[in-house]
Amino acid sequence: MSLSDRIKIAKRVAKELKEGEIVNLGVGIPTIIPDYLDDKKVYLQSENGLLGMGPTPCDEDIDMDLISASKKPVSMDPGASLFDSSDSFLMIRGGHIDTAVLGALQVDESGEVANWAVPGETILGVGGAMDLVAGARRMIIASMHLSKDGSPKIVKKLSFPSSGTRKADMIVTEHAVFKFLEGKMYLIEMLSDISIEALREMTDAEFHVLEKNKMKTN
Amino acid sequence: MSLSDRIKIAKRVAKELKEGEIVNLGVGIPTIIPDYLDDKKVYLQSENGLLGMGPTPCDEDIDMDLISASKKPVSMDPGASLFDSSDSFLMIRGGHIDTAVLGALQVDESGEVANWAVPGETILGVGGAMDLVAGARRMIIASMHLSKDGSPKIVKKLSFPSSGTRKADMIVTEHAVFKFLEGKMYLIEMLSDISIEALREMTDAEFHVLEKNKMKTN
Amino acid sequence: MKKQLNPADAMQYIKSGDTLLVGGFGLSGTPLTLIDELVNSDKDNLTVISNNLGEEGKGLGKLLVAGKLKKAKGSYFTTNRDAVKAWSKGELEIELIPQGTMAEAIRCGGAGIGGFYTKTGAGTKLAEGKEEKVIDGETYIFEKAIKGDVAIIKALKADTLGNLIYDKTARNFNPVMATAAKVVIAEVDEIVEAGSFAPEEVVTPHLYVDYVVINQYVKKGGRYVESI
Amino acid sequence: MKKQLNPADAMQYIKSGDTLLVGGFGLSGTPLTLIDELVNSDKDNLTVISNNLGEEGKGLGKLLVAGKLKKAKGSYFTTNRDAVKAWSKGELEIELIPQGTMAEAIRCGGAGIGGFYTKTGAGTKLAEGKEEKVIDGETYIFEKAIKGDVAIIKALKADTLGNLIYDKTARNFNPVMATAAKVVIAEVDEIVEAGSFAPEEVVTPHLYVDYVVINQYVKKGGRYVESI
Repeated sequence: MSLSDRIKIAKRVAKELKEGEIVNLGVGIPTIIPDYLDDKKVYLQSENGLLGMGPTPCDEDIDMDLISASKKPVSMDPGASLFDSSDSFLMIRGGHIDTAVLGALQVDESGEVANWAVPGETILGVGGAMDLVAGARRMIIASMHLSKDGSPKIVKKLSFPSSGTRKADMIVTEHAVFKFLEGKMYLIEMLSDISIEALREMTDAEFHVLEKNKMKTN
Repeated sequence: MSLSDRIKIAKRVAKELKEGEIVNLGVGIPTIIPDYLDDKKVYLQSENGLLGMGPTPCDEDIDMDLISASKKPVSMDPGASLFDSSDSFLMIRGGHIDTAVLGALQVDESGEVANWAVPGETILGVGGAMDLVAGARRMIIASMHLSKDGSPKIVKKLSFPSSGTRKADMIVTEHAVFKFLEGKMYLIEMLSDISIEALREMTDAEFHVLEKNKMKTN
Repeated sequence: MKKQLNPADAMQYIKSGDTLLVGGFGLSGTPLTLIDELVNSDKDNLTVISNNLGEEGKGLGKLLVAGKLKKAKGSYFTTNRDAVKAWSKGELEIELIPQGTMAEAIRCGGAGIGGFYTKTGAGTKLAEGKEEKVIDGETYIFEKAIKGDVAIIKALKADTLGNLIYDKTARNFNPVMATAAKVVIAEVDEIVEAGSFAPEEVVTPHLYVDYVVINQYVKKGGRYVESI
Repeated sequence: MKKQLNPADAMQYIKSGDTLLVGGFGLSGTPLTLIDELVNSDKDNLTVISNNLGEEGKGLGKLLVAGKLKKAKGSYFTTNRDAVKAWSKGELEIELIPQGTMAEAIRCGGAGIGGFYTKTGAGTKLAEGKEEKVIDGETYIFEKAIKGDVAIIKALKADTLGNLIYDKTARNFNPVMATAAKVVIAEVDEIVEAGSFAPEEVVTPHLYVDYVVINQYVKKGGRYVESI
């Protein structure tokens, strides 16, 4: 998983976010998205109880009682607000987060996501993943195209435990951007110079290709 | 309903409240209880969103955005706190109010209370009555012994709509104090100089009399 | 900055037949300016969810006598004789709900909770027809979450992002209503710069608020009176 | 004033076998002093409901390695390898619950709500065996309210009545836990006079708090470190 691939994915997701949106960023690639927003202002919600999360503070300003959901020190933007966990998940589950950008272990061709558990491994953590999947108005999956062992992450049917019946709206990988429209998965954009055939080979899921003149290529 | 009877009832209930208790006072007689607490400090909760309700302010300090649940202007004691309606009823329903002192239209001999609706009349208000009945740790009924038309309020069985299955712990009228112990109603104290026989005549409910040497008489 | 609207322009977000969540306990914390605009608008057939219907000829009481209401859902209407009269004549539907159940149901509506089991009202007339469930030996009744098409609420101040703070007990139902409608319009006395409120001070975070209008009433002798 | 206790004296309110609600998100907002006392006490067989089990050898992580825990219920234990190890050896029961469901269930426990229907987790492994209900076309699962015997929480300051305020994101689960246990012990950095907090500033009103103890840790470089 090269840094340039991660940056490519983060940049492409950043483009998708709209000025003024309320955004919750999952662990991994999503956390670097704020570095690529240029002048666009979005408001970051952190499920441990903060709206208006700002950048990492300098060393002398670090306070471990002002942290992100990944337990990293953060700062607060002007107009930020603090609240308890029940109010934070009221926001999340109640549909008040415009966009959640999450990593995934698998996504299937209907958009169903698996992002909390690996079969056969000890499952001792779920955190806020299922709440975000259930509640965010739009769910964008930001993920490498293949898993570390080279197997497809975008699959016909989930073999990993589902995070919920609510489907993703979009997937961004280092190779391509997919959207889900009426339950079907469409390739809408190429982000690398591989062929669509090569993409199909590394994608277990069936996907449709948006009409050529509407699709962007790298 | 003479003022002196109302004061007698309020004074007797005031005696029942313990230093430091959290108390919610219903409309009518309960609202005058704070005048008879002497040096005892209790904390008044008002269901529209205030803990630490203080006395009626002087005219120039009246602010109709600082009111009681009866929509009368009030003040705040040091250490008061403000909250919204959902947090206020979390307190009430969740068992965090030590004592609710409520008026009643009827109470039956098991302690079941009717305090919101009259049969045959238009029923267009319930307010917070049922929440207080369901949730307060202790419920004291402060009421005149008879209704305005002279009929008993303390009855065998409710003929008015019930406010909930949760029973009262105590009734204080201008004539007597009753407690409910193991589902039975006991006369524990006389507050006027009528005889117990006369009290029985104006009380439809069956009540037991606490052993003579344990009972207080006027 | 959060879109500031003239009270009249706010009316475009309300349609005849809508269900409105309206903040306030009696008149305190009620969006009086927005209600006046509604009275003068062409909207009708409205369902209002609010603790009361204001007072006779004041607040939501005005909307009632203007014939704009189809139904009122709340906890206490007895003290507004106009409401009792309209109901007796069959001109107004009324649905009674215990005050705490109403607050909780609206909070659930905003929180992605479909419904809940409460002790309040179990075994009473207001529980008739409602599902019962015994949990750990206690009887509870099912209450469904409440949502609105539009919430009109009253706060003391907004900042330019739309964060809200409230005035003492004028807070009441306003913060929960701000979470539970598709469109939320907040009437405030004043708009201040973002960053003016400490992060601990904000009661309603800005993500709940769509539009802000300025209250046209002024406070005299501790109560809001019409400014003209 | 609200009863102030030495940390050691607070232990009399906790019994072996109790279910404890313990505030904190990781180590932030965790009652470290009370946990240290528990580690040194004779209490065992405890069930802890907390988002995490602290970190390895820190916070609730200490209580785990001291062998005091029978069961942990929370949302995320993966990062504490001691917890994973203890679970693998069968020395610790673990019950996983989504973070938002946990927060809501504890709030319901404090609110006299028996249970609720949430969208979160519907159709997943964590919903297995749970009642489903379709409300307005959406599938929800039933979750029961959570209560504890004792809550040990961390706040920034208490006033002499027991009103609490919290430090930034150290608030997390503490305010809801304060509502949902028979006995609530708050660990604070400082106790100030009643009336020092504005009524709008209080996050946990004093009626929820039974006892207050003073935190024995000091903050250095932005994190609490043992004072000795």
